[in-house]
Amino acid sequence: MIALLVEAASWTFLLLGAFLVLVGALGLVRMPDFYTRLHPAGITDSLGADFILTGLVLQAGFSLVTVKLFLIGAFLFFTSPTSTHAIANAALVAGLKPRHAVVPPRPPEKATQDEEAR
Amino acid sequence: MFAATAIALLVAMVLALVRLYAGPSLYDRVLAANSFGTKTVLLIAVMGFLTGRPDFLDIALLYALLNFIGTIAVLKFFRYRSLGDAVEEKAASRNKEASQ
Amino acid sequence: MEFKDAFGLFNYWIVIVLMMTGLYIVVSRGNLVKKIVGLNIFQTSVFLLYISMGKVTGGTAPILTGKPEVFSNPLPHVLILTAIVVGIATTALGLALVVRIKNAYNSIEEDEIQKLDLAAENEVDEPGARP
Amino acid sequence: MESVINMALLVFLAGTAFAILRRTTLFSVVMLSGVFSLVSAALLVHLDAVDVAFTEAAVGAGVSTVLMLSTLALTARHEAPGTRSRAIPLIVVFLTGLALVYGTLDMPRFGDPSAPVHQHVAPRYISATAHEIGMPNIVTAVLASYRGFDTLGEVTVIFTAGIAVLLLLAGTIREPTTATKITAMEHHLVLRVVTKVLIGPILLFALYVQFHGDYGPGGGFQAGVIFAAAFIIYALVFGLETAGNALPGRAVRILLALGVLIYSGTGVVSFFFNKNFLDYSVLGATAQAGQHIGIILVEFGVGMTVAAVMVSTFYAFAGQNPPIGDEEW
Repeated sequence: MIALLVEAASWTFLLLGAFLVLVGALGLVRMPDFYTRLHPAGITDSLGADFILTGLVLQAGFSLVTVKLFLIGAFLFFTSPTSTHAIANAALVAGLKPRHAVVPPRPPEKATQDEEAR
Repeated sequence: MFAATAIALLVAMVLALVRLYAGPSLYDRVLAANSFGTKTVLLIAVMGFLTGRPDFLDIALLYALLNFIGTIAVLKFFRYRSLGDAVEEKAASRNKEASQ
Repeated sequence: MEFKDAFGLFNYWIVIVLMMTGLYIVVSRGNLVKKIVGLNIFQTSVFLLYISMGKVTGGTAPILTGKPEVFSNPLPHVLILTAIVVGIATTALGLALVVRIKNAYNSIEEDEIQKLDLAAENEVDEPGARP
Repeated sequence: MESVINMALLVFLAGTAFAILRRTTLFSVVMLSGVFSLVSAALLVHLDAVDVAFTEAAVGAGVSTVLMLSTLALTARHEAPGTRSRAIPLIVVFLTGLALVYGTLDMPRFGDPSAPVHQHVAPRYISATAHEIGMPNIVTAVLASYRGFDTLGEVTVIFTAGIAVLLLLAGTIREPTTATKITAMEHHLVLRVVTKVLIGPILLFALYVQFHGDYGPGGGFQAGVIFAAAFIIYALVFGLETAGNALPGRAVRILLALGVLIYSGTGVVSFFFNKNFLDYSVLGATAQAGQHIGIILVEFGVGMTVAAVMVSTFYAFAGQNPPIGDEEW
C-alpha cells in the first residue's frame, strides 16, 4: 500500500516537474524581451528541476542515489540563480534597455560614478 | 513515466535551442545556453533511471557544478574584453562607451 | 531497405552528416578560429562513430554489477576517453598558434594572411627595385 | 522509447552543427559549440559510454568554452565574409558524403550484438577483468592496466601539447603592471560569494572522481579536467593574480612533469621485480592487490598531468595582453 502511495507521489512530482519545465521553455521562446525571459528561465531552473528531482528521489528510495540527487538539487540551487543574476547584471551594465522601461533608464553618468565609487 | 518526463525534457530542449538560434541579443543566447545546460542535467538524471542504472548520476552532478563556468567566462569576456586581469582604464572607458 | 534497416544505420548517417559539416567549415571558411571549431565537430563525429559501433542493444555500461548482464563493448570507450582529452590539448595548441598568427599578421583571416605573405615575398625577390 | 531519445539527440547535434556553420559572429559560434558538447555528452550517456560522457562533460563545460573565449579576446570577434565561391567545397563535401553513406550500407546495424566488433577482444576483457584485476569498471581496467602503455603515450601527447602552448605563449605574457589593476569582478559580490561556496565542492568532487575510477565512472583524465575547472573559475572571478598566488605558474609546470614521471615511474618499478614494464602485479601482496595499487598510482599521475596542462594553458591564454584596440569590438 505504501509502495503504491510512494509510486503515485513520484509520478505526480515527475509530471508536475515535466509540465513546469515545458512551461519555462515555452516562456523562454514566447516572452517579448530579454528581461522578461529571465523569469521563465528561472521557472525551469528552480521549481521544475526540484519537482523532477524529488520525483526521482521517491523512486530511488533510501540509497546513495538519493544522496547524489540531493547534491544535484543543492548545486543547481546555488549555480542557476547565480548565472541568471550574472547574465542580467551584464546585460544591464552593457546598456540593454528593457523594452517597456517604466523606471527611467539609469543615466550614463551615474554608471561612471559607480566606477569611481568602487 | 520516465519516458513522459524524458520526452517533455526533449521538447523543452528544442524550445531552448530555438531561442539559442533566434536570440536577437547575445544575452538571450547566453540565457538559452544556460537553461539548455540545466535541462541536460535533468535529462541525464532521468535517463539514468530510464535505463535502470541510476548510479551514473555523477555526470549530472558534474554538470550541475560546472555549468555556470561557461556563463561566467562569457560575461567576463564581454565586460572586460579579456579573461585575465583587465587594466583599470581600459575597463572604465569601455563602460562609459558601453552604457551610452 | 525497409524502415528497420534505415533506422539501424541512422546513427552512422548522422555521424557522416556531422563529419561533412565539419569538413565543409574547414574547407570553405577563411577564419582560423572557425576552422578550429569545424575540426572539433569533425572530431566529435569520429568519436560518435566509434561509440555507436560499440553499443549493444539491451546492453548496459561496461561496469560489472555482479549480476550476469550483457555489456556494451568497453574498448571504444577506452580509446575515445583519452582521445577527447588529447583533442582538447591539441585544440589549445591550435588556438595558441592562432594567437601568435594574430600577433604577427594582425589578422586571422586566411586570405589576408596570404596577401601579406605574397607581399613580403615580392619585397624579398627584387630588393634592387626598391627606390 | 530508447530510440526516440537517441534520434532526438542526434537531430539536435546535426542542427547545432548547421547553426555553427551559418553563424558569423564568433562569439555565438563558441556558445553553440558549448551546446554541441552538452548534447554529445547526453548522447554518450545514452549510448552506455558513461566514462566518455563524463570526460566530454568535464571538458565541454569546464575548459573548451573558456579557452576559445580567451582566444577570441586576443583575436577578432567577427568572421570576415568569405570572398571565394562556395560551390566547389559544397560539391566536394557532398560527393564525399555520398561515398561514405554508400559505404555504411553493408555495416552491421546499430546495436547488433552479433556484429564482428563484439566477437574478438571485448569478451576476453569483460570476462577476465573480474578475476585478473578485480575491478568493476572494465574501462578503467583496460585503460590503465591492459592498455597501460598506450595510455602512457596519450599522457605524453597531452604533456607535449601543454609544453608547446607554454612555449608559444609564454614569451608574450605581460608582467603584472603596477597600473591600477582591478582584480576583475570585484564588485560582483554575488559571484564572489557563490564561487567561494562552490570551489570546495568542485575540488572535493574532483578527488572523488579521481579515486572512484575503479568502481564507477571516473578516473585520472576526468578528475584532472575538473580540478583545472575549479582553478579556472577561481581565476575568472577572483582575478589571475590571486589565482597565481594560490597555484603559481612554476608549481603548475613542476606538476606537469611530475605526473608523467609518476606514471612511467610506476612502470619502471616492476623492472626491479624482473617483470616487464607497467606490469603492476608485483606491486602488491597478491597480483590483484598489485593491480589496484598500480592503477591508482597511474591514474593519479594522469590526473596530475591533465590538470597541470589545463591550468597552465589557461594561465598562458589569460595572461596575454590583448593587443587589439577597442575599435575591433
